[in-house]
Amino acid sequence: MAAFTYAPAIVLLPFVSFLVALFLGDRMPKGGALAGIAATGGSLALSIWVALTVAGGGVYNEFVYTWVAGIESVTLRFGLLLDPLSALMLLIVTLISFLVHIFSLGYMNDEDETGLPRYYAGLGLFTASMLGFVVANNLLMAFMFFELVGLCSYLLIGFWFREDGPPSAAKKAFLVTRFGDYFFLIGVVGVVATFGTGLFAPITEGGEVVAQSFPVLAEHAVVDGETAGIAMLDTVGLGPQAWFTVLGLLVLGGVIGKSAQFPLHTWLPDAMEGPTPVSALIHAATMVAAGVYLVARMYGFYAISPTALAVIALVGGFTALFAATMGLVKQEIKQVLAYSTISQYGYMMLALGSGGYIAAVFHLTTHAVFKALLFLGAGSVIIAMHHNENMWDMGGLKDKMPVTYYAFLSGSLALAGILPFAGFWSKDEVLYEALIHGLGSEGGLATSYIVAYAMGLLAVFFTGFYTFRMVFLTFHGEPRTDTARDPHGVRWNVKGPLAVLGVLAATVGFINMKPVAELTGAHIDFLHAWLEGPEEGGWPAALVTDSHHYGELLHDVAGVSAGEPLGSIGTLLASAAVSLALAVAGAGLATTLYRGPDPVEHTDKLGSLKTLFMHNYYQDEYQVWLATGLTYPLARVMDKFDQGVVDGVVNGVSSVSLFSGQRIRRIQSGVVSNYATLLTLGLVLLLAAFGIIGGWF
Amino acid sequence: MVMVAALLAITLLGAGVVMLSPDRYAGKLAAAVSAVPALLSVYMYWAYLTQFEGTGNALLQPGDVAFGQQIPWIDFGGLTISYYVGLDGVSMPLLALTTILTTLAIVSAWTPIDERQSQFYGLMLFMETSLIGVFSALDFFLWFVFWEGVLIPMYFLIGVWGGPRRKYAAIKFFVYTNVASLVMFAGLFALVFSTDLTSLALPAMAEAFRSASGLPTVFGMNLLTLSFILMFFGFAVKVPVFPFHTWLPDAHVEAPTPVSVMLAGVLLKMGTYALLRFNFTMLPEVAQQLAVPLAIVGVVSVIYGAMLALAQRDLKRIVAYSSISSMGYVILGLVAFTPHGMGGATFQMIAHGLISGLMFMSVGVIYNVTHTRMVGDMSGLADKMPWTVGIFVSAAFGYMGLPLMAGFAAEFLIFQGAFDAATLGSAAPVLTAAAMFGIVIVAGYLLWAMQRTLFGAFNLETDYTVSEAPFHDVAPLAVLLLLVIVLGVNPDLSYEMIQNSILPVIDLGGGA
Amino acid sequence: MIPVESYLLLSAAVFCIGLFGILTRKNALIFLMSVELMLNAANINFVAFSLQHGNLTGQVFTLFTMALAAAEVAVGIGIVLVLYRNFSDVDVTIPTTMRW
Amino acid sequence: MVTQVAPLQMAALPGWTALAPVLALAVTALVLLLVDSIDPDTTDTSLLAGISVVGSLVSLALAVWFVVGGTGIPTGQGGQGTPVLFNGQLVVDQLALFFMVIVGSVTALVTLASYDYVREHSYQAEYYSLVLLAATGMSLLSATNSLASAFVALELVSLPSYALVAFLKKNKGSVEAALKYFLIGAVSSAVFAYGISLVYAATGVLRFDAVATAIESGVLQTVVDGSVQAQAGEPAVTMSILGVGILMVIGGVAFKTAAVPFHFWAPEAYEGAPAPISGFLSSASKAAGFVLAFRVFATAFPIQALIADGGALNWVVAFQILAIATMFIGNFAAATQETVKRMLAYSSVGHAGYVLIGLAALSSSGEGLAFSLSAGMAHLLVYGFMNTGAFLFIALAEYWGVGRRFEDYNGLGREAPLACAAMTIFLFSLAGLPIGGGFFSKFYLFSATMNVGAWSLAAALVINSALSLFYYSRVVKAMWIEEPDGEDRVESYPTGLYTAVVAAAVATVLLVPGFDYVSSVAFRAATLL
Repeated sequence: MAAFTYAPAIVLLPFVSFLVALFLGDRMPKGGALAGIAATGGSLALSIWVALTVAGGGVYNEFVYTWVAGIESVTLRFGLLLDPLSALMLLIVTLISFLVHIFSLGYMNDEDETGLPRYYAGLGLFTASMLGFVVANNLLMAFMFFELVGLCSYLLIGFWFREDGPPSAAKKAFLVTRFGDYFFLIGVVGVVATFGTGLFAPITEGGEVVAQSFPVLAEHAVVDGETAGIAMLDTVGLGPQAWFTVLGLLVLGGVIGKSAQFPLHTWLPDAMEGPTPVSALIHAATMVAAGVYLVARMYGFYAISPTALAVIALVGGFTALFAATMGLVKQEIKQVLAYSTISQYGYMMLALGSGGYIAAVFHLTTHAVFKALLFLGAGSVIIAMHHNENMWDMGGLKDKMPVTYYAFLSGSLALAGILPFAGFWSKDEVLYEALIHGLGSEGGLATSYIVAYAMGLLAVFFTGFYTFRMVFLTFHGEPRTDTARDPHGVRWNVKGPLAVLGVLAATVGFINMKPVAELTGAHIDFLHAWLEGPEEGGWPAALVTDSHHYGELLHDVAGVSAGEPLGSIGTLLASAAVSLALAVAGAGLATTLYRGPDPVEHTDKLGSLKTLFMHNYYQDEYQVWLATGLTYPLARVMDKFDQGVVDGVVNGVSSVSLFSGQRIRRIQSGVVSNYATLLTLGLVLLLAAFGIIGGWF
Repeated sequence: MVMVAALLAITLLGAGVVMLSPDRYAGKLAAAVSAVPALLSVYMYWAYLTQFEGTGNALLQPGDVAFGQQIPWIDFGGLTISYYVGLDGVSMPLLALTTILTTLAIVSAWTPIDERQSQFYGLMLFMETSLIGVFSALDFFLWFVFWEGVLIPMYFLIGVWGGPRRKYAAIKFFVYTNVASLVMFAGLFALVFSTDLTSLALPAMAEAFRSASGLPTVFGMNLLTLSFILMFFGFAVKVPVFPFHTWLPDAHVEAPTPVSVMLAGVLLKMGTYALLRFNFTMLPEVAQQLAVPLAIVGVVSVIYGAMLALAQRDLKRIVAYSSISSMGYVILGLVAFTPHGMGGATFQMIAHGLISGLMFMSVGVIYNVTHTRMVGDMSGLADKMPWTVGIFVSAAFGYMGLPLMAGFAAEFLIFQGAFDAATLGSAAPVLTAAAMFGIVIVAGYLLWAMQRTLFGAFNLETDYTVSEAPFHDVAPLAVLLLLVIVLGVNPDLSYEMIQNSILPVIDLGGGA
Repeated sequence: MIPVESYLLLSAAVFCIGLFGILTRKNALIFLMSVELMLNAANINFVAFSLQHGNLTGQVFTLFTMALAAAEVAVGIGIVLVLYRNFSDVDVTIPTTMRW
Repeated sequence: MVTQVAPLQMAALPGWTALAPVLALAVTALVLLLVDSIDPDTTDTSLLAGISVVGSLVSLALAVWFVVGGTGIPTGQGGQGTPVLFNGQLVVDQLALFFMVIVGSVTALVTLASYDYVREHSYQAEYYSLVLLAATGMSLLSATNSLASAFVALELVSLPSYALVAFLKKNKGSVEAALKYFLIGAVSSAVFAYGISLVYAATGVLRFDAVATAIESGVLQTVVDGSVQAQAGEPAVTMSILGVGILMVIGGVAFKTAAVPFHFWAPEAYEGAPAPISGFLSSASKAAGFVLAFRVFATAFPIQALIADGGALNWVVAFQILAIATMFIGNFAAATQETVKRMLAYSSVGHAGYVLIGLAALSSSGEGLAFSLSAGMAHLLVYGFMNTGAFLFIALAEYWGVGRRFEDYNGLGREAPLACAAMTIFLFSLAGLPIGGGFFSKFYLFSATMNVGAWSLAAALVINSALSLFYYSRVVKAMWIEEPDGEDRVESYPTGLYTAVVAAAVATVLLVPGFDYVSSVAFRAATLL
């Protein structure tokens, strides 16, 4: 297990590159880019090594650092959990980050941007934090790095701080996600308070569990009724399942924020203000995936709560459809991609909610590849177009920049979900899972699954449409502007990453061709095996994070069961056929509408819907109103109250005393006779008072 | 051990020397003088970590107090007052915070303070003396001497070198906090005389109050409760807690920046420190009876302060109100009576001391350059002074509770400790969650302020060229930022000793 | 012999007459005389009760009082003189430069 | 923690030597008169001032020596015994010596400061001798043990004071002040005398211990060659007459201590009088009034006995009323003054209210007297330095021709930092901040109120000291914070005044660490009563 001893270096290398770039960047060639490339390259290599080790059946779950040593109270530690899931995520993150670093040479350095050290420092810090989040073995550590990636996102979105847009977008991104993280934090505190640990997977020594994980504890509490040690339940006065559902939903708040799910999705489109490589890395492939990854990471905790599952599925399905519709009418290429990203993460949530753990991870993987590809392709186009992102100013670029075109096409086919590109396999599996579990389960769960499935299915059509609308507008037809006629060229450092990802986008789907596997009976659903682990013993027994166990939990506890009216094969093929057909239909419609030398805008046909889509369902408006229209005025009122009433009382006391002082000194009239009078009066009063008390007269 | 005496003597004599020194050298001289106690206290800190492993609470185990010294002083009509000092895990970090922050504040004053320097720096050192005394005194009257002694330099520092409304702010701070001290004194002494105390040493008091019985009923409530309330008021003004906070924004806004640094960084901690020492260590039962109302006070302060910060335009006012908010967390943590709750509250004193000091200092550095603190008067400063702005942004995120910075550690521990606090019962999760919402609001106003002032196209009408601040302005910021990060990455540097000294208090309450 | 209460009444009456004079008259000299009356009221008590109690303490005290009264008048007259020099009047209600 | 020095053989000396501090002052006064009669129009200020300073210092030194030597402490307690003189008319106990110390030190300060202040005036010898005579009266007053000697000593204090206030006889203010002081004083002493006569009527005696015996036993007493005896067959004490008498005695001491309702003279007298005299009256004369009050009510009118008898006058209640009224009237009036001197005058009234707590902070059954008395004594001693110092600073300002109003002090700190620093110490110490002994003495009083749970007194103290902090800091603000308006006003630094002010400041500061000695001596003295 030598790989695991070096595993921390995966996180630390990019952090070092962050320090190097920040403090030495402007004294280095390429402003610190090389440091970043070297670091991420190293991390990539180590990740591969780790992945291989995991493939060899080895897993690792240890504490490496004690953050707060609690005395007579919970101790808070950092630790690494390296199992198939995190190993896979490590690969994704390091790979994309590595490619993005290279791409940035073309996108930033060649464009003579200023502040490159800041840029590469940001990338380095982000990569480090993201990797830290991925390997985290407990909820608190995950939350901390979750926040750190948020910071990096803020810094990188706001990279061009001299303009007005980016800082505002950065603020919005951090604020909206922070709102989600607020619930996440409550969830973290709640989990630790409830179970006394935030561990995702139990830590074992020689087969003995030395530190139990909270999903397992929760499972025991719900399944075996072992609630003795959980004092929190009495405090809140809820049953275990209910309370765990509450906790799960609280954590979900952070997920919805980071993975840009409805209603906290509004920050992501604005985040496109950042440099395109950043969008590719952070806002498509990795950070946005953090939310989904978190749910997958602690899936055992959600799997025992049907309510949470239903919510996740519904949110996912709705977001998938909702975002896709908005993507239909956008004119900037990156906007289209942004909404498609939201939509795609909706699919992953749908999968997780509807018991498709593997499907979700699968789609997470493929999406990371092809969406990074699409963004980088868009980046290349943007370079060519001198940073003009409006697709209506493009056109006919495919001959000028073939590499970009074909890579982009591959990514688009994947996104649209066309056979045999990656997206097809994963998206199909997602929908399949939703369908069969919707058919198989009972009650509200089933209903919500079916509804979610329907929305997801409909979204497939829109996805196909907006994807190919984008492709045609950008690359096909006649160039519509001079820049499009004579685009700025791009160099190897742009083409290289595109090529790599282009190939991957076409092929990565093959890691889990479930339909083929079912048909041929050949065991080629590698990802399935990867996440399922060996039948008994091995890492699943140790970590209890295998999809097989999740399946049992879903079935036994949450009551998620599969129903296949047309038999397993039939149902499988049917669902595949439906989704593929819809995707093709969407693509076809786009083709008919936007093919040809000079396409025209058809969005007006949508009528009032167009305005609705264009304004993103007025989501931003109401959220901005909540901030500036409601909270800020309230704050003003409270300020008035503070100045007027609270402080007014304080000042009032002093003015009253001074006023009474003014009155009192008037007694001193200056006339000595009055003094004698008052003196006598005082004496007489005392005499009278005491005389009456003492009964002298 | 005469360590504490040495600290007091050096700063006091230094104050005298600096006062008499010519203005030209006063700043450098003061920095040099204040460096001595700073280094000394760092050494003491190190010694504490290495030699006094697991030292208990100074009030509850006076036996193993560090750097202790006791000399009988005054016979006060049958009550013995003594020069009695000593440190434990609670006071040691606060002492180090005081000395370090004073040195940095003095350095940061070189630029803005341009008249009557010798008096200014002399008073700063005099204030340091009092603060050291407050955190190290273990005899009530000695402590009270220093507690009141802080007012005098503060009055002048605000009144002489402050902003336009400095006179109002100074006298308000002066009288308001003095009234608070008097009320607190009344509450405490009502108890002192109702027990058979012969000495005013804090440990003796703690002992006597806990075992006090058969106390009279005054104004319809047990004397213990009455005293607790009076003392709480006395300290709540200093903290400050809603609704006794209104002196703070004025004082902060009018005070010169180095003074604001001390005010937010250390003076507010006097209040929470005293709450912990007196109300929560001496009267734990009452504290637990009143836990829920007190927690509500804390939560209200958190939200109220944050909301008010949202309404401000003056950067200093923003930080001032957010200090109220952060201090609210401390109250919440204290009433929890759990290790992480009380420990986190104490740690928050350190963390907030560093971070708010850092915030005020960076605001001050920006002000030195731009001569305005108003959000909206300026924009795009990041263009002109990247390092200052970089540190400012880091400080702001530290204030928002960014992980791996001290603020997050403190706030998380408080939340963790309060969430299942037995003293709060089933209200605990709700109150904690409510308090947590502060982290959203704080992000709101700080991000908004940063966007308006630091980013966007540079715009500021000046008749000089705006450029990066001098090194001696930025250096203190860097040091503080470093400390914030170090404590955020490894809280146990302070938190371990804090816990060791807090646990006895919790055992009193029967909490945890 | 005359009951001691009547002495008390007499002295009280004298005392009140003196007080009345002080409260009503503005002339500094009459003010002084009124004070003399009040002191003598005290003296009446002393003498009366000295006889009543049969010890000489009271009578001794009376001597003191007389002497002191004389001294007081001496100082008083002096002050009245400077008063007259500065305010050219002996009306005690005129000097009101200092008040409030 | 009171350290005993080499015990002087009191037994060896004749009893009257115990009065040495008083005699020192008296002799000095006579010497001054002698000098004057030798050279009637002498203007050798340094000689006159020198003599008086030396005289008062001697008296101070003797008093301190006796205190330390243990005079007034019963031999049983390792002391030298308590000399009782003139058939118990005078008693030199620790209480008396304590106040002799106060009087001596204040007199020294005042005469030292007068060196510059009265230099330009004629009749300096008379001035100094009058000061010394008044001081003699005060020292004597602190030793009186009988209403008779008390009355005489009181007048010995008053008569020179009237003259001193009127010393600037060409100055309308001075004369007006003297007039008011004198008239109120005359009335008050008449009331006092009448009160004494009634007490005599009720008890048949004037000696404090005898009066106490009479009240406790309910039987008329008489004193036959020094020993108190009951007069058999005589009617018991009539509580009504005694009560009226006690009330009028309260009036008498209220006048001396400038307590409501006999305080009306104080603002004018302090404002109009020469500043050193204002300091002298507001510190030493007030202290003298209080020592009388303390002694009379602690020894002559035993509170337990009075409370035990339903019809009797519970003077604790009376003093509680007076204390609260005095605090409020003094401080609230001071808060809104325009002139610094008058503000100090009112604040001095307010402080009389604080010290009255010494007699007011007793439990309903009359316990706690020792504690509260010692608090009052300690406060008076500290007050002797800080208040005198403050008035001497006013004298300095008048010497410089700085105006009387607060604004006139603007920026004075730039021109005379040392003196202004001293003034700051005085003011903050008066306000009860821990820069001077006033901090301890005030909180001593404060704790005295809590000692017996007198919440009303405590509340009054809180409100008023907060207010006092406000108006004292007005002066500080003017001196240090406000900008000076133009021309330099300080051209010379008078030696005498400066020495006095600085000495007072040093003493005030040193009383922080040295408060132990004051409080323990005071407490012992109070317990010995």
